[in-house]
Amino acid sequence: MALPRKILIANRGEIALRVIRTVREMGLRSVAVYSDADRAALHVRKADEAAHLGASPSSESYLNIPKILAAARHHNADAIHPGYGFLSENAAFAAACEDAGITFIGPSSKSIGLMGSKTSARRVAKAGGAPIVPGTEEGITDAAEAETIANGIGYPVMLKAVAGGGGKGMRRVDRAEDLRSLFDSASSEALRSFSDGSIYIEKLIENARHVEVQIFGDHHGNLVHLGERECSVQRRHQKVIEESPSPLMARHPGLRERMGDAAVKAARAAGYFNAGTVEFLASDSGDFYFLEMNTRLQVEHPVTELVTGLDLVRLQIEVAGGAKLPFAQSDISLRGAAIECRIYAEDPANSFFPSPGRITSLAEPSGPGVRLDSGVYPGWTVPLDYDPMLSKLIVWAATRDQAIARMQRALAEYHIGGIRTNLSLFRLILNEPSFRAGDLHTGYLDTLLKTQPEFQPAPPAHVPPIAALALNQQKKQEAPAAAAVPSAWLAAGRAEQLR
Amino acid sequence: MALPRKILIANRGEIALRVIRTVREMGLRSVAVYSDADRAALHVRKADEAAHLGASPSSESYLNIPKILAAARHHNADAIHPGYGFLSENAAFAAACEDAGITFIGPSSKSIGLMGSKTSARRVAKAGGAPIVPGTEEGITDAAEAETIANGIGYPVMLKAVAGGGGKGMRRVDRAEDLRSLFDSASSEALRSFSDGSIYIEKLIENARHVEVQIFGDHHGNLVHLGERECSVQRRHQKVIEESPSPLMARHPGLRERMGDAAVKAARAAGYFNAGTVEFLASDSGDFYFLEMNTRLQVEHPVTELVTGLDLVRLQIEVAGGAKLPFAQSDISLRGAAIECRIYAEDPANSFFPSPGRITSLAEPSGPGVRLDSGVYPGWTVPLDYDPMLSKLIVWAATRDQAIARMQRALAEYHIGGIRTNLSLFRLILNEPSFRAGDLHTGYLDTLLKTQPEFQPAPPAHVPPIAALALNQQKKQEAPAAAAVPSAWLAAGRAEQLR
Amino acid sequence: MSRSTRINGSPVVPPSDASLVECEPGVYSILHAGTSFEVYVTENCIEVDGHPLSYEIKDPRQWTRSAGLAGVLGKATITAPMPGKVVRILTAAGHVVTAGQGIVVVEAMKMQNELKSPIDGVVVKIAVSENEGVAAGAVLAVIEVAG
Amino acid sequence: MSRSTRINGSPVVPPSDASLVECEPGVYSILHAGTSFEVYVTENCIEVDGHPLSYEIKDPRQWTRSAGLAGVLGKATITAPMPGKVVRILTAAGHVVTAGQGIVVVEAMKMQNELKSPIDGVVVKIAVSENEGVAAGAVLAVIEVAG
Repeated sequence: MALPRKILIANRGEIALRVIRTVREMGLRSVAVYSDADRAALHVRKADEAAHLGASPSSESYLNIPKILAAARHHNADAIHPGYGFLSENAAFAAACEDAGITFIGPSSKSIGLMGSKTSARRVAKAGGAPIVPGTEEGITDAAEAETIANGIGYPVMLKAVAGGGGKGMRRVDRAEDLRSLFDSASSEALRSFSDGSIYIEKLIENARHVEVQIFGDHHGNLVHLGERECSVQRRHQKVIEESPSPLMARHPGLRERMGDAAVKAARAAGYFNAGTVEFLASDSGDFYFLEMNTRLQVEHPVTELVTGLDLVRLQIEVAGGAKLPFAQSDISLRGAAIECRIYAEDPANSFFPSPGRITSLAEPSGPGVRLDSGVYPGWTVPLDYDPMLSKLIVWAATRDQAIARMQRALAEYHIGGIRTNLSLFRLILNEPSFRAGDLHTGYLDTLLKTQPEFQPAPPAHVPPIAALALNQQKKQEAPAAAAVPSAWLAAGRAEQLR
Repeated sequence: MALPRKILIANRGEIALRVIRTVREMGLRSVAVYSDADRAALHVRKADEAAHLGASPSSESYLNIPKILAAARHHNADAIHPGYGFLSENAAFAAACEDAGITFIGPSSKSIGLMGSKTSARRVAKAGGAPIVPGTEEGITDAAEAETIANGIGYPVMLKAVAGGGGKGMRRVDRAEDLRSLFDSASSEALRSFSDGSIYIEKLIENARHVEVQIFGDHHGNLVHLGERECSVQRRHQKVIEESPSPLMARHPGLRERMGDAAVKAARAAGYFNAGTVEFLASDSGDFYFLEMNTRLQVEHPVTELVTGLDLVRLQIEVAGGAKLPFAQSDISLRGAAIECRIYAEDPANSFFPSPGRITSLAEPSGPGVRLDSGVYPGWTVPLDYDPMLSKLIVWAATRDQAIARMQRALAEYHIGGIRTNLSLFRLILNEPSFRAGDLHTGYLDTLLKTQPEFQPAPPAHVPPIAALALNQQKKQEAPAAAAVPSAWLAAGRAEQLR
Repeated sequence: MSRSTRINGSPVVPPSDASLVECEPGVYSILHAGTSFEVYVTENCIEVDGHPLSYEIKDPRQWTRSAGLAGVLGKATITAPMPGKVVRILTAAGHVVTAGQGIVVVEAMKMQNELKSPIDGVVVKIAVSENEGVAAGAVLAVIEVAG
Repeated sequence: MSRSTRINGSPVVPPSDASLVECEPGVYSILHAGTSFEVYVTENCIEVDGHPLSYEIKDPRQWTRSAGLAGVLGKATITAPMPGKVVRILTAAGHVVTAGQGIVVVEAMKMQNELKSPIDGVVVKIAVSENEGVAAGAVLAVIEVAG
């Protein structure tokens, strides 16, 4: 086991570029992979080497294990970083890398297998001593059996697909009489999405926060936690804003240590090494329950990097190369506050419908305390084949209040033209007194959006005339271009006469 | 005394924008000022309000005290931030603000007056107990008197303009027989530049480092230091790269505290409040001598911000509003390492000649640990009227080695087209084993440039064909545009026939 | 001038005493009454200091619009904004719907997206069926103003 | 093809088996033999992964050059790259100079800048005097190849 020399990044978009950056800083070589849709993608431009995988559908490219391994062999890559999503939590892929003698930068295939299924993860975590939400230990496919169990747990309950992710196959059930129909719809959605219709049932913790703990282990048995992230601001069970530290910690001295300890125990029970995240539901009173484990680098890892001062990707690569963790638990300290906004190509004014297409203009925020992990550039056409995330805007400041103000400043500097984005959503949330007070729960955003469905505030009265001025100027300039095409003038003249 | 509500920034370029950003984050309003050349400058675009000062020459705009005060009154600004350069160390300007009832965000005019002259500053610092370089306490204009003094101090000596700055009126004298002619040339240069030909003489500390201490004081008598910056990489006495911490500190435990203490004493002797910098010469053996004090925010303040986690501009504004320092000396700790490169529009291949003009293309670095404080945008024409600094690229990482690697990565991502820049200079320096080892002194870069005057390394052999490929494609695309102008074709055809 | 500029649906007269400069293509710095504005003009939107605004220009020589004008002719056609798969149909031909009511759910880019009626009216036609793949621009449903 | 491309002064033949795509105007992603290159083409320079290269194209239809070709005709004219003030003249008419030798020092943008001879030769003319203000493009000196 030794530090890899050349690392293939089996991913795309911002996370591929983020990994490439650290690979370069470590003096190692990077290999990007790409589908037809991504030939001109930023991660391909910025990598040292690049390998074409195939057609645009993920099954032909980023999810295609044989093609990715072939690319790694062709480029003599001795390690693969899976990023997040795609194959990152696929035990078979990790095993295939192991078999091919290629270092998989992540946990063992065995750990992924143990923690990949939610029911198995619950068993492992429980055995490790982590508190878990009352619920089933096995997946269920029979609605009648589900009804019996739910009655035993007590309502409200959550139904969740065993193989699930991204909010698919999830249902909240408030009353016994709704259980059967909701169970059936969850199960069929799970079957459609994951080829596995089995569902588990959990007690629903009302107004719960999503608080997760970053853990890190090496191959020598050392396991630490790197503090928590609060990810309670979610839309349809998808994280939208993440931050570290969680505002909950200031209210409950010692809670971070207790949660960190529980997370480390759960990870240890799975024989875990490399980066991982243990997700908890936490109540305002400071109780917490194991939710699931993500056996990979998390989208929101930058907030942990900013408060701990660590480069988690560097640490992943070093640990995968056999290095011991260069610190003990007592060496870890958190400084200040970090917040991340996930910038998506989607239209908040139209039910958050995805808005792929060409980015015609782009102005990116920078300056003090601003980190932008982006995967796009002006002129790039956001493909419709993948997740519509464009970038992650992350800020750090000495306090949470200052971090919020900094994020608002950075958002004001961010302009993305040509496609719709959710930038305005963040302007809404960051202005909310309840968000600013840190009073969060996983239903927070859905509730907010219900009360403010038309959340684009009307501009001040002096703004539209300014817009009109710029618009007139723009059209004046476009006119001479039209003049170069005489037939267009003739057509316009005719149209005018017809009026 | 209260927190200002609206702040006029009496400056331009990156520092104006940097101040505007913090002003916005504090929920206050910003007023930019601009000259004719700067109507479309980034700081004007990004401010809440903007006031035209006058014609492009600094004397008509950024150095014109009545115009700036008139703009502040017209916009109802209750405070002025001077940035660095221009009027930032002008005691008369600070006094004029005080008289006009406008908060000057900086020290008192009295402190500026005391520390603005190098000889006066030496006296104050010496009285405060700071070690000073053996030399004259008064400016001298007579070469014969200078010769007597220099012989007493012992060679080599440095001649420095009393009113000086930016390397003007400075001469190194190695031998007694050179003193008179070098004194005369330094004195006449000083007279030309500062309308004051007086010169002071100091013992030259061989291979000295430039190490400076950031200090901060409030109006209630609290004064702390915020660690040091090493600024030894200079070209013609102008800083080029700055970093914090100084590599010297790891070699001399306790040195930071001793230097910090000396800096605070010097500042206290001047009745100092707000941000200031005490510059020292330091030897590898850990001796140090007071050099001068800068009574303003320093260009290189971001490296201190990154290692301390403080926003110095926010602190300046708060303290100017009467707030007490929100921390004591013991609360200050440094984390990791930060490095700054000053990106200039100048041509390293042509004696660093300034290269103003239009920026035709721009790609800026971002991602983990990268901060860019820039004052330019694609399409901006760098005016020839002011200092040619474009931006400051600053990185932070857990260790100095990692920060160097990160800076190299960020520099590789930085493209500025249309004008010449000194980006290649940083690629040279950061690759140097002696820089990487932290073996620095103020003559370091001038020596390096002497040994490597043609420092642009030849590209690898496989690179030129790639360049040719892109070039041919570019010209292919430009051809159709040319086709639209028949006379150009005819002219080309004729030229061909003439061959 | 017969040109009329509508911003966010209302006619607007630009100030005559402002300073305007185009900094980058489509990016303007405007100073008016001492205030500084940064304006981005794109094909479908104007952004003034982060406020997104829709616009229309009526001009003898040009007709540009950015706001969807569905419904003005008494009829709205709901089309797929991108390729995807119809996963659910929430109404049927002949049903009365209100503006904002969901009509069809399309899955695209790994997300389910509800397409809504822009007008109050009657569903004239549902042009697709569940589980059908649809191309960008494909007509999904047609709604007509009632009466 | 009679077009010849010179990169850093030498003729170069581009690879025929590379994949090229223009990502932004003047910005290319090129993949060749598995390696990824990012190339910026500007009016006066090509940058390949941070390596700046000068270029010339000779073409029946076009003539583009970026590298200063001063001297090819046996003569070099040193001009002021920007407005400034002549602060020092380092040689005189009739003197023999070598390529790289300083000829005139001009102060501009708060800095003193030494303008050098691009060729070995003889100073034919010094067109300015000390303390003289000069406009951009003003001729400062002329050098001729000796012999």
